[in-house]
Amino acid sequence: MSALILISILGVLMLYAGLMAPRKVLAPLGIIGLLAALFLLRSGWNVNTEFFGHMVQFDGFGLVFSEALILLTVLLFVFGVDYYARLHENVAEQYALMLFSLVGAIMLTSYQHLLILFLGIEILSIPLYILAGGKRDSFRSGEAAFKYFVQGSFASGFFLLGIALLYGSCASFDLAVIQAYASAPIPGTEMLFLLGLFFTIAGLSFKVAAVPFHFWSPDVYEGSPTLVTAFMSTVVKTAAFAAFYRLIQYMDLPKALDMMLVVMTWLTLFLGNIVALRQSQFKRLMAYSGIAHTGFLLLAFLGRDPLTPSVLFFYTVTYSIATVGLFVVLTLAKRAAKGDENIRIFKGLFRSSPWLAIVTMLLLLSLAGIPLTAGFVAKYRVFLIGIESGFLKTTAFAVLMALVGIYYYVIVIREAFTPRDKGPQLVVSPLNWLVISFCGIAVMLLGLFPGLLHL
Amino acid sequence: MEQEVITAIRLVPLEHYVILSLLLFSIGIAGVVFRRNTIIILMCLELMFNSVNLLLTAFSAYHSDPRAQVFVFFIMLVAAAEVTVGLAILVMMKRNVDSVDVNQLNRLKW
Amino acid sequence: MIVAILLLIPFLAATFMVVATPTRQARVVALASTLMTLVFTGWLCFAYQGDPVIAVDSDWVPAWGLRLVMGYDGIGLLMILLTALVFPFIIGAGFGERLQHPSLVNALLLYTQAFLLGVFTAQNALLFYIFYELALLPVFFLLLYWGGERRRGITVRFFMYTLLGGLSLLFGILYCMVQEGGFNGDFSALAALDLPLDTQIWLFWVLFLAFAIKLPIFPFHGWQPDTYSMAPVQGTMVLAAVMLKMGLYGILRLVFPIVPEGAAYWQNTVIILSLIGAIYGGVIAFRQWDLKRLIAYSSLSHVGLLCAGLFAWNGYAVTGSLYQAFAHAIMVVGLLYLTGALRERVGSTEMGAMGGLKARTPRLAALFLLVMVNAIALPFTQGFIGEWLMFAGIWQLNGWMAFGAVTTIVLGAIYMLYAYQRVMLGEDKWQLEMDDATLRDHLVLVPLIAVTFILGVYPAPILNLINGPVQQLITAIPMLP
Amino acid sequence: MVTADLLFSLVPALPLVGAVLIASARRYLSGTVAGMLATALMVGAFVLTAVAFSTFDPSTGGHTVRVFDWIQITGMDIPFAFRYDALALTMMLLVTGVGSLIHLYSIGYMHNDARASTFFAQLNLFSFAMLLLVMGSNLLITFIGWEGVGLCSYLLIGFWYNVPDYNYAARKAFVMNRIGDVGMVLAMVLLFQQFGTLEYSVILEQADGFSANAPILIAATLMLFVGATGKSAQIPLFTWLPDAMAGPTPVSALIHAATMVTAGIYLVVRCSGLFELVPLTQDVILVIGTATALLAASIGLFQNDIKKVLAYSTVSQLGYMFAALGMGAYSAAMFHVIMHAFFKALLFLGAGSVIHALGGEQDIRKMGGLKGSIKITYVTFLIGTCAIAGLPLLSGFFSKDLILAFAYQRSPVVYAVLVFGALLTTFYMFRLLFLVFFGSYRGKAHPHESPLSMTVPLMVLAALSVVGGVINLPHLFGGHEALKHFLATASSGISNETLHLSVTTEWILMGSTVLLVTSTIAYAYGRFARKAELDGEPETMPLFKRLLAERWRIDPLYAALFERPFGWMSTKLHTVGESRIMIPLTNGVGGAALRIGRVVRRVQTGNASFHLLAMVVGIIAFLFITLLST
Repeated sequence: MSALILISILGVLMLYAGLMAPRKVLAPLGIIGLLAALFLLRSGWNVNTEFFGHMVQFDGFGLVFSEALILLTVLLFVFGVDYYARLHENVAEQYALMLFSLVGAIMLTSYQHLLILFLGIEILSIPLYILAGGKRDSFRSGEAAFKYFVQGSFASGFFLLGIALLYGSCASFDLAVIQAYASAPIPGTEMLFLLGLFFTIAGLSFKVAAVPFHFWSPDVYEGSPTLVTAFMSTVVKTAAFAAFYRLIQYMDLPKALDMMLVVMTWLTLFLGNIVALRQSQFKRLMAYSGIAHTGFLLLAFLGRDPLTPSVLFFYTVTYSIATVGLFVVLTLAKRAAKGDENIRIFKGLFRSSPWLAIVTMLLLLSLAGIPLTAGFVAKYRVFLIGIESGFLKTTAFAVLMALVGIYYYVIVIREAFTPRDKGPQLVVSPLNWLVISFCGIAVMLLGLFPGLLHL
Repeated sequence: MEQEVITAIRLVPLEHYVILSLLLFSIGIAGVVFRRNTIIILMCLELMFNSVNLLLTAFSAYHSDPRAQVFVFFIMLVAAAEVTVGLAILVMMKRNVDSVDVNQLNRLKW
Repeated sequence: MIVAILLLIPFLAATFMVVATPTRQARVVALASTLMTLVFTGWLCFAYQGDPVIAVDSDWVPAWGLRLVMGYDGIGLLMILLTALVFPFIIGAGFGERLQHPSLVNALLLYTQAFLLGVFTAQNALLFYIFYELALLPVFFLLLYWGGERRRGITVRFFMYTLLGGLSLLFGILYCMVQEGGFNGDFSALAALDLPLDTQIWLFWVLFLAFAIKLPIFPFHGWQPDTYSMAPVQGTMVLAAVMLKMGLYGILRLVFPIVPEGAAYWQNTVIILSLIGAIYGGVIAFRQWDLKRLIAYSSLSHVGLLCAGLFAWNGYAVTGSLYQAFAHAIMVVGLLYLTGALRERVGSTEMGAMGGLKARTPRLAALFLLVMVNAIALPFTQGFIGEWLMFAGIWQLNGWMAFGAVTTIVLGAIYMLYAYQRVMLGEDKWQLEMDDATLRDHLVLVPLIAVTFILGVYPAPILNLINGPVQQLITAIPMLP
Repeated sequence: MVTADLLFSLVPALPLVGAVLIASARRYLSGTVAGMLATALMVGAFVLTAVAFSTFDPSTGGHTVRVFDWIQITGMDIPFAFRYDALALTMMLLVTGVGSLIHLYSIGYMHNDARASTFFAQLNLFSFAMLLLVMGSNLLITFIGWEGVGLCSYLLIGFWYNVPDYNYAARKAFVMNRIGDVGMVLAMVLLFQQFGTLEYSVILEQADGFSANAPILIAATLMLFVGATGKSAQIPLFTWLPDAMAGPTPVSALIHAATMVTAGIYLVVRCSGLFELVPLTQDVILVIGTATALLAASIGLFQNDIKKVLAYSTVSQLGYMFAALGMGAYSAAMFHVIMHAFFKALLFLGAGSVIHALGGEQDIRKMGGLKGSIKITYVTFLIGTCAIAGLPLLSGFFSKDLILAFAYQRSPVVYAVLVFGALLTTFYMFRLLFLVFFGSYRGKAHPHESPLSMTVPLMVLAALSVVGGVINLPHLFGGHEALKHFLATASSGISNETLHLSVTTEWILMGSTVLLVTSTIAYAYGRFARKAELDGEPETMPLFKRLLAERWRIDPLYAALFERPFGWMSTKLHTVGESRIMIPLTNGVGGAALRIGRVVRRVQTGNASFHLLAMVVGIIAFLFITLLST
């Protein structure tokens, strides 16, 4: 809890610092603050504390995810130092907004009450609307911001409707009560409950970009500044999944909704992978691959198995690490290619800077789920759960789609490793090099010793 | 006092409230989807939120439970914040393309 | 521990080369490490008592069903020996190639060797799968970076197609692990599974697909010719000599023990497909104009026979199939080496660019001939022993299948002799100045030929190695006719 | 191992050593030295065989010499072992004896060939393989030799590798043999399945357990016979032998006349126990043999290449042997094998000597009148011709008459056909003789007699052709069929073959044959000796004769039936099967995915309103799913 407060204050501090202190202190300040918050969380470990009359509960699930989120943000801040070096104004705001959004994210991981869920989502989203439009004089950035905003609030509308109906059926916003209701519905109000749950889930599916609520993500990913895209595809996605799962974790959903989830999984898997095949803009590719990964995670949802939380955690974290690393590499390559985002900018990377190429390969392989990278363990466990909880066909389809997925990652690898007399000249600042290497090594280590990230 | 309010509210059967707010919500949806003027879209979003507020209030009255009304306040708050941001983005958009037509925004696709 | 050493030798050598990137000494280092592996393997075979060895048995992440179980029995040992024996020659073949980044090439080759050894020592299905995929990666880069023209498309196609099989295998393994309960993927545990027939019928293909593509048997060979002809000689050697054997080994380890009834159910289908492939490949090989393509199709033909032999599932056929696998490895390395040597001389692998070379390179021609007699399975070569055993075994199953199998000896003679004639015989068309077989050629080819004939005249060492395990396997998994 | 066994098993080792030595040192050895070495080793082998022969006691019926375990797995024990018995010894004597002579001859014949040493290495290798073939105690060892001689024949036919036709001939020979080998292999696997072993002794023992014409045995014997037709150039697999004349003449003499081509006969005699049980197969063999004898003889009539004539006569003689086998006259067949080895080797070597004398000329139309210039060759060749024609008291006379007698006993038709064949043989052989040696010389070269190393073997073989008959002298001439009784100890088939014709009948048969033969010779003399009647090109000939001259057009027929279709299939399978179906199928899957991707991505129109609409539609759709599935 204190962590939450600290981060919020940190955000405000950041705004002030932006006014008076020089720009170079901002990122360090943020990082220190975040680490402090992390420490606070740690202190609250295993205490399983509740706040606000059982509206927030920092149980194991919440804590681990919160820590992961904070660490990811730290990683992004480190990246930000170099990323914002060229930017002259509003740097502080950018950091601050990210921090605020992080607050929302943390709330999402540990809510126990629909109000907090709602607030979390909004606190998470509203800063993002602004961040997406971070490049004020860029048309694309503006378009991204607008699309994100409109669709986001639209989805919140449905989400709210859902909450309202839920409340209507079980006269409470408390998660525990609702879950209890699910197992013993009051006769006559099931339909209300069903619809309520339906709309709530729809709202959350929007956040995790599950088909057909995914339309925002490719456009927004492509339009937003790379750092923000990275933030969305890692912190936001992770938090959203945590929230989603927290909602349905202990609830035995009505058959109908299970059905809906299955269909959604199929659609997401299919569309994400198939469309990604034809993407040549790297960020857009990452967006679709993100959708694809949503599909795999949904598969883990289907069977709400005791193992699912740890799978969820492992998957999202490893996915996020790989994504951050890739976005850093992209930024560098993009600079070298004067703003081009087509995957061909990686061509000959191996010739010009072998280490980067190798790390890129590792990260992509991890996303593809090739053995000895973290991604493989993640996927393997998802499939395992899928099969174990009896969704044979869905899992089989997921495996097939995983194959399709490998293709578009391999294409990028191929670019990086195609011989070329003169590869792109990347200027790598030490910090970036650190981030990239960290991601690469982390992905490798987690692949070799998955136990490290055992929930 | 409030007891009277509640009874007054309860004079109308719950279904009517539900149906009404769902209607409002649908109007909101329709507006958001089919109108091209961004301002109107924002307003329709508000409409959607408010329909939900109505619903919540009705429910709270019928459950005779104030928590929902608190929730309503939060919703209003958030809606306000969202609209603010929305308008800001709108201004930015107006500056970039000299229009508030949604269909102008179609460079990011496929 | 032993196994760990076995894997570590090539792995560390490779890593050293990636880090230190020696340019001139790279090949020497690689050669040295492969020779070490060979010696070590020799010692293993020598020390092998005849009963399975489990060298490593520890948990990796118990909760997630990841376990490290490694070991070997006679069959595994044969495969290990094959890998260890072939790689020095593959590295040696590189001494002629003028590739850029020699250190990387050799590093990739050594990584491949390490992972292949992993495949052949893994005693846990998941571990097997992991190595199975890993072995693919270095080859992928080898092809991608050092391949011939049109490599970009072909490499990815090859990679994806192989992975299609790989993932279906993964699915199958996971399914079995779940059925087993306790997520234990050890071969022993999976072999204990007793799945209902209807499950086995579909699960068979899920498991078999991977190996069918890897081998490849008839309808699944679409990736092969292009890949073989495009890959650098060493890459093709790895693919044809060892990678392909993974398929065979995998069938033996993962298909028959887990889905015996499924295998029995599909037995005839698979054998017929394989034989179709054997004949199909043999016929096509006749009119190939490019040596590498010819080798690709001849390999398709041989492999068809191997697979048929394996599925005949009796002592003779399976022993023969394994023995022939060994022979094929030696033979194909020899042929590919010759291809490389010829390309150095005439600058192409097209047979149109050759002809009458015997006049200029009599010794090379003689070596070619000696490698070839193994390819056409003349008696007193390894090939003959393997094929004879397979024929005998397949006959036990069905006379017509045996007939189909035996016709391949005619086809083999037809395309091989024709190829030999087009390359070596006839009048010296092109009047190219070239030197006869060099010392290096002799150093690579003579040992290969020696192995061929020694094991053809005195097969006892290998036969004794595999006879026991094969018999156990056969008796443990009786095939319903 | 007993010393005798040791010596016995050393026999094949010698030529092998020779082959390896010469092959590895071939660029340091001159042809002559290599030749001497090779010859010495062959003679050594011959001596060893002779010793083994002398110490061999037929009454024991022979035994097996196990050298080492070859293929030994559970349920299959195939040792590397030799069969030390009469049959093996006879063949070994033949191979090493005639082999040594031909080696000797080759020294002179090849002395100015650059690759002579290679030649001798391969010749030695052949002898090794041939010895394995005849010595093996089980089918698989025989098969080693069987394929080994095939390889050597391939190498030696294509010895002059820069002539494409020769390479083609070599390949043809090998492939046709391989086709036969398919039968051989199938027979082996079948026999193995039935008897659990491939040892001749065991198989023949247990075979008695089967009833006559048992399907298994029918299949086995027929497939063995298919193998035999391949090696011994019988219908339908005989076309390779004439082409095989592309090789150096000694090769034709050794491989394609004396030894390898008789492997088929050897195999059948070896397994006579089996064939005895299957009258059906015997009839097949009889028919095929007789037909081949006649067909080949008819083709031989109007050939103009001296070696081609001899080649077809070889095919036809082999036909005789198979006919004999078909009639169960195994000893007669073996007898003819040996005699034929003598005189046919002689004829080939003689022809070689002629060719050598004329500096490579092979067309008999460009020869003639050579009897003056190359006397020794002429005399020996004459003897050979008379022998093959079966003039009384020469080797061919006894063997052929024995076969004819059996034929008569079997059926007059066969007898008539075979006699007619014999007359054709006589005709074309004397045509050859007269055209080559009589009349006046029609060529341009300057004939010169060959060196001693070539003439000595001629003389020896001539001598053998004259007196060879004694080894199996029939009772009529006061002999007691020594060979038959000797072989009978090794082959059950021989022991129960019987010829029960009255003495008078035999005399009549003999007399009539002799009469016919002599008159044929006279006729030939009239046509070719006085005024050499030469054939022009086939196009100018009357239809039937042209058909004969063009060998019944069998080669073009086979080309049309098998070779071209195969090539066509190979091309089609590649251009259509692979390029149009297989590879497109493979790529198609991926391509389809990509194409779907290109379509589906259009959903993302980028228009915000549309996206919202899509979301709403999605929600409604899901609502339906949900509500329907409650």
